[in-house]
Amino acid sequence: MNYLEIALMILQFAALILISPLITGIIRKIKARMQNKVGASIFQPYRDLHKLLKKESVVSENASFFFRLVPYISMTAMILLAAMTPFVYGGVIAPYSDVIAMVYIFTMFRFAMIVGGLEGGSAFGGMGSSREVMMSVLIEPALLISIMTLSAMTGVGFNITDISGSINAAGAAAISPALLLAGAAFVITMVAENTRVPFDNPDTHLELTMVHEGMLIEYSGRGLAMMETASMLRLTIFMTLLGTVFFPWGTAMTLSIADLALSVAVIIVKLLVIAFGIALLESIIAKMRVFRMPNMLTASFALSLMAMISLYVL
Amino acid sequence: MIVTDTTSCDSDLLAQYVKTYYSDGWRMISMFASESYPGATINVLLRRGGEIMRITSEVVDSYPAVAAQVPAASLFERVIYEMNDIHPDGHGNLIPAIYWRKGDGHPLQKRPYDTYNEIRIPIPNNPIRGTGVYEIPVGPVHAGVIEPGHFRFSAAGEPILHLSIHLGYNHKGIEKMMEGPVSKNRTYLAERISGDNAVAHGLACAHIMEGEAEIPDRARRIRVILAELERIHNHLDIVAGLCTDSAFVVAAAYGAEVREELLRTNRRIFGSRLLMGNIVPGGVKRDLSDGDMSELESAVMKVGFGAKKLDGYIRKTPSIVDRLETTGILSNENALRYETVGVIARASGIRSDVRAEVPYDAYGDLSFSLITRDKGDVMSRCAVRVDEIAESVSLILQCLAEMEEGEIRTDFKTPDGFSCGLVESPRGELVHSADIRDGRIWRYNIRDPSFVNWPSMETAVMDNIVPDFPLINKSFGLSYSGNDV
Amino acid sequence: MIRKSLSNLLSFKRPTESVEEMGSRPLMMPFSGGGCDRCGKCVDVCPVNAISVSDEWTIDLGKCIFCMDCISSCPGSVITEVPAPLYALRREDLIFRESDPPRESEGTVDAEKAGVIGSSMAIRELDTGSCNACEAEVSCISAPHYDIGRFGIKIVASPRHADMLLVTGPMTNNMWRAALETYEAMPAPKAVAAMGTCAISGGIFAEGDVFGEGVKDTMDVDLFIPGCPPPPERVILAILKAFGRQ
Amino acid sequence: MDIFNLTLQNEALTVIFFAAVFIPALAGTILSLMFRYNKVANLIAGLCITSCAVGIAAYPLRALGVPLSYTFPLSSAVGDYALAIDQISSVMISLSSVIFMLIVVHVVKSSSDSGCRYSGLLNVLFIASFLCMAADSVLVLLISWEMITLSTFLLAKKGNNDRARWMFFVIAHIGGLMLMCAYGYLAWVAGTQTLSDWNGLGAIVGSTTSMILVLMIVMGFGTKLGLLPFHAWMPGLYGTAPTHTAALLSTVCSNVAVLTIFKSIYSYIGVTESMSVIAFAIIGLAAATALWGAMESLVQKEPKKILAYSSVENMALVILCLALGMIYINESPVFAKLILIAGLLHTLNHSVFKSLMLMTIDTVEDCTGEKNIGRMGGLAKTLPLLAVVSIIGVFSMAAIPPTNGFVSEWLMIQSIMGVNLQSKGMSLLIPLVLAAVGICGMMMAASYARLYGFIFLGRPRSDGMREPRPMKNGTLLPMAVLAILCVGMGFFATVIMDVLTTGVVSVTGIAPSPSYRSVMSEEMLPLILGVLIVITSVAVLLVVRPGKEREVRTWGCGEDLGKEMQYSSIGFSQPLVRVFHPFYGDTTVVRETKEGSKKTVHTEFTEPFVRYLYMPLGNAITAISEKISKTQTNRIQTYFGYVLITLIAVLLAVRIL
Repeated sequence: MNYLEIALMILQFAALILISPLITGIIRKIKARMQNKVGASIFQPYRDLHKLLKKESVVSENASFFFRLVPYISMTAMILLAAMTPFVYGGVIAPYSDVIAMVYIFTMFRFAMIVGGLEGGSAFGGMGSSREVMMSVLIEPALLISIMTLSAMTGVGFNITDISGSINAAGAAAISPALLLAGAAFVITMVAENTRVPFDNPDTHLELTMVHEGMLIEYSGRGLAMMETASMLRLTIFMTLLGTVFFPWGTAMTLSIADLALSVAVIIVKLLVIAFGIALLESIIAKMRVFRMPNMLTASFALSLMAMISLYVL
Repeated sequence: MIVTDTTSCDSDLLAQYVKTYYSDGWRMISMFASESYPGATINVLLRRGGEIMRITSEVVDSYPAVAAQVPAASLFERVIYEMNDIHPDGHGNLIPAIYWRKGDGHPLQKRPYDTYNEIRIPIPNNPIRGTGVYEIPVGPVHAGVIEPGHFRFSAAGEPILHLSIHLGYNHKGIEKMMEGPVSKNRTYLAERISGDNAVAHGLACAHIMEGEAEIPDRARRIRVILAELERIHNHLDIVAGLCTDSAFVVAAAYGAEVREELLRTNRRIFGSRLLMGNIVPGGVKRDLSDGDMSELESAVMKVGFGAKKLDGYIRKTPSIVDRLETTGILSNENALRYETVGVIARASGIRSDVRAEVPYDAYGDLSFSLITRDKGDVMSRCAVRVDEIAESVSLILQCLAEMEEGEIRTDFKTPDGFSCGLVESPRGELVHSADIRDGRIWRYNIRDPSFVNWPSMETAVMDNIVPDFPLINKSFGLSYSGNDV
Repeated sequence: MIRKSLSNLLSFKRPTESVEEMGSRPLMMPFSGGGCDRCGKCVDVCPVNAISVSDEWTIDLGKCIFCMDCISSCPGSVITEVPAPLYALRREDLIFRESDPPRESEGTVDAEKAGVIGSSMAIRELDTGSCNACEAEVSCISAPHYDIGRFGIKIVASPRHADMLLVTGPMTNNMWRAALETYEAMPAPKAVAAMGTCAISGGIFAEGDVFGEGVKDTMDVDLFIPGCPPPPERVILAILKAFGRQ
Repeated sequence: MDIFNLTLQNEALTVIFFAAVFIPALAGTILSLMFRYNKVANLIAGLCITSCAVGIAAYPLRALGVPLSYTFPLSSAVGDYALAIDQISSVMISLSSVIFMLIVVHVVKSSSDSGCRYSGLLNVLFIASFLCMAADSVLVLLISWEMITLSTFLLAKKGNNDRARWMFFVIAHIGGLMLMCAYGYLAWVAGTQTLSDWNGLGAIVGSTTSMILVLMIVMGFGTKLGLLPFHAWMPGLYGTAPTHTAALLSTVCSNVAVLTIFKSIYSYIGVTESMSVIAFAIIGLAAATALWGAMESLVQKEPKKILAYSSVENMALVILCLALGMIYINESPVFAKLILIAGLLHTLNHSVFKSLMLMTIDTVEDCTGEKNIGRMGGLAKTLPLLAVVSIIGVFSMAAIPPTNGFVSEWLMIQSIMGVNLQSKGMSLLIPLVLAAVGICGMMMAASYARLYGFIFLGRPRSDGMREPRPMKNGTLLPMAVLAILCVGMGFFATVIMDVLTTGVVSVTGIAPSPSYRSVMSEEMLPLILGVLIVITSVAVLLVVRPGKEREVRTWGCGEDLGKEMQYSSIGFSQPLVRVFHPFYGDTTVVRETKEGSKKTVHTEFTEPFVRYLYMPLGNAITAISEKISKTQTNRIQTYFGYVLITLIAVLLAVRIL
């Protein structure tokens, strides 16, 4: 790698982190328009974060050191994942972007959130944590298996950049039942993991129905800013993974200007399409009952399992 | 209307009397103490169809509780105990209604008292214990834009094992403020008992003030229009609110849009979005011009279509139907046992509506059908509301079509005696009653439908899961302010 | 539902109003511009004692419930409807005399607060015993016609996330401790807006079981929004203007 | 180093080593028989620590080329009593000694479980474990295994916990019997009882017999590891026995069992191609056990029981690895190597983090006197250092990078996924195993979040938690060492993996090349990931420094939060219980009192295995044990008498076979 490549890598890594509030802004904008509203500017999330960074933190007197640590753990996890995720051209730390490690870094984020929800000692944080646990027991295995399916399908090992490259190189030949099933499982996982409708309502105002927001209820100021950023990053990373790993066609395979330009254009289109899909999904269905979620998540789990089985059977 | 049918009895026999009337099919609609220092009069208002009667009983500072014989009296006696310091012996469950109180006295007592002290009554714990059972305190500061009230759930996980509702945060002493010389502008205060039911409360107050006075026909029709407009916007708010609470955002936004159009029409024609200030004793404040009438006609028809469309969105989307059906069931037996009124009762299969049973204003001349459902779940309540919107639209159109020229106000003198005003508010049977002595309101009692409906929610949420509570609460659509007065 | 969503997405005609359109519906208040003979009829009919004629004709907009009975009661018909100001930063600014007629509101809240939370504001609505009319109006501000979200303002669940406390109601004795706790739970810099007559002065409930005269006796109020209840657009406009957004 | 090259000196060194290991421990045992003063207890424990300290030298000595094999100068009718420490054993012995030492240090410092008798038995247990890992003759192996069983049985004596103890006793002896039969038969086939001479006996006895033998050995040791359905004693015993006993059981004893299973399958019997059927059976059993352990741990009320089920799950995963290795070894030897390394590494990691967590729980119980997780909470505010140490342990258990728990799970998934099996039927196994591992992992993480959250976070739920006694001086030290080990073994996992490779190669006979690294994803990942995590956190911390902070009351919606008003541990797992309802034997009873205003709710989880299998069995056993307990005199001499009698019985049994 020469200096130019390194610069490019760092650039795309920074871009991935920086656009995540924008993506959230775009989803919110589309959703607002679907509700016949004008909606906030797509840059509003940046303003929100800027404001939160300037505010003081109000911490519960029952909260321990871990409460203060959770935002940092979350941010660290998400930045690492952003570095591993292939975006325009491979991940920044491509040689170390191990898929299993990625899943476990997600677990790290989730675990910190769940434990953090129990800080403070009110009923809401625990309620959020307990629901999150119920969901994650089914989500995480589905996520693991759907990504592992790709690893097994391509047979290039566990490096996500290699997997992405391999599917990309195979072109249309890579489209197989396994890929499509795994993709479907991943989409459900994406929606659930990012606690969006129908699993959770990201805009809810009701303390009794919250999952993700319930765990965030005690955070404020900088802590909240970091947690929000981490959530936005998580969504962007998932969308990017869907776009560059499950359906990677168009992503640059060489470092030529033309390839990169195409890749940038393609990833923008992909992200917009996925954002539109999420916004549409959130607009047309209502939030599920808490105990209907497992059915849906089990479906995702079953899909991912079928994907992997189809790999060995077909 | 003036209540002339009065029976007096000894305080020891009060419970017996009420029970006898109950077995005759009478139902308690209100009960309060009117203090005369020393001593007080307990008034029990009973209704059977269109008949209303009053039982009075002189007490000193305690009497055998009626609740022991007639459970429906339990709530009223709690309030009597707290507001007037008259102890119902053998009541058994005197949970306070107000938690902070200024002074040693009781808000409705007539004798002066020291207001310096502050009394804090702790909120009682839920009567359920066991392994892993915890309490979820919600409120008085809720997460949504709603009024203050404290809900205390007991749960061991998601299913609700017990719910206690503690209200009183909205207590502003309205009943006390209502006392004083009879004045026309009391309706302004009455409207602010529950601002979203301003017309209903205003009407009930006006009915008391008017006594048996003859109200011009045009005013009576405009009153019906106002009352039905209010019903429409309340029902729409709740149906849209159900969509919001289940994150069905597009339909919710559509519902809000339809409602907003109606509120704007209200403002253009009646000068107030929530129709405040339109009911005055003796008639109404504003007349309708021909232009107003045609605007109103097209506006309510649009709202009617809008409500239908919104209902269609809900029915055609399985995810929200799944959410609403079988949630928060209030069985017919429980609805009867708790003597619920209004939409909630009708959704549980009880045919009760003041408009039909004790027609007031122009309702006697109009035709409308009573909407009922029998499942008693959130979906039924939603359906009743949607259908009632259509009925309201038809009522308004009837009024507009047969509107005759004429006066909109009449002069009258408020008679002394015991009056009561019965109105079907959007929430249900609303009762105001007043003891008027020498041109002064000696005691004014407000019984919002929410007051009798709140306890029924405690049973409707049982065994539902905690995250479904906001939906159930929304579908009941009860007032906190009207309950706490 | 898909059709509705997509047609909404692509539609060019939205009910959402621009700031100018929202500003085009003034809230009218009674005011005597002169010629009052101090007969006191309006004082008698006023249900909230907002009018005083002892010195000169004075109206306290913070108490007025906009019933307009004073206009119809005035024998000389000197009281007329004039547009009411949008907001006030101090309680005294809502008292108008014949010599000091209502003007358009000016000035913004504390610059530091406006700087931090102006462009992105999370509102925590707090009902301290209102009659639910203000809540009914606040719940409209996110309806498509007003769409407060487009200004970067949203209503949040936890006071920890909130920047501004939008207080309604006369502050009942039962609520004031909870209100204080909510205020304490918010991270600085934070603002408080008193919305509606009750929150400003206790309004029609000033004689009842309430704590002090309005919210200002419990916590520092940055912004008073008169109205009973103030229509949604006025709440939005007042916030935008007072925080220097317009 | 040259001086060690002389054989004579090396042999002398071996003798010195063994002597240094045994003499202090034996002295401790004898002292404990003679004295009952508490002052002597510390001396006895000190002797045990000395033995452990010497035991740690096993691996360094072995690495330096000291043979470490020794035959006792006395022999029985059936053979010699021989010891031999090979490479893999030396690793196990060293690490187990470290753990053992730290546990004993904790025993001394916390003094919650100390006493002459207890310390003496610790010495016995150490000797037994050491002997078992170092055994080179069947007799030593079986006798020491029996000694482990008996000494833990005696160590578990605390208060009135006879039922759980006898359950353990019975189940362990069922296992012991299976082992005795299996090893007796093997010894008969081999014609020698020297274990190092046993090699590939499976080829002699035929595949069916060897499959039965493998099953017997796995189940035999599985009784201690908690394989279904033999897990039933674990929660009971962990819950009632002294915590340190539980710690030793789940760490050192598990290490012994795993090591012996590993050597028995891969060296003594040898894996042939036709043995995949039994491998499948074991995989199924292990996966079921792991899921069972994960699910049950979520609903336990006592922290120690949570950890007991966690041990069940972790050990099941290790067995799963060992069984998968049996399939891989013929299909793809290099992956067999990888999965065996993963399994052994997980055993080591498990003993580190599990002993850390059990010590934490002991300290918590000691400081607060509270045993029910439903009544705990808020300790992070009052015992912050304990909370810090324990969060590291919890992270490690939940396999959060960069701790050691992550590395072994990472390896496991890699070896499950990376392998390319020839037959499609076998390939179908992969997704199922992966799903089981995935679900177990997340369930256990949930369970650990519950464990940590409800002990350390939130508000105290009982008086004991509100004002805990301060920690005893020095109790933190062993925990801190273990916490550092948790992180260190995560960062430098590669080093340990290399060490384990040598052992795996020598035991299984898989060719040393290609190296396991050739099939691994980036082998330096644990280290690099750890470094990256540290760098990123520091960077985030520098960019977003903690700002102004103000402490207020927890948001309670404007009302005071009473002590009942926080989430309960039962509530936490209730949604999952509801989702996986058929697997839990929970019963919720709502009782209403006569007035109808007061209600009580009782939720109870009874393990279906316990209810339907062991309760009927147990009732019968209790009846017997009550008779037996009459013969107990509570004097240690009597117990040693029993040990002697049992040993003789064992010898006789071996002789007869």
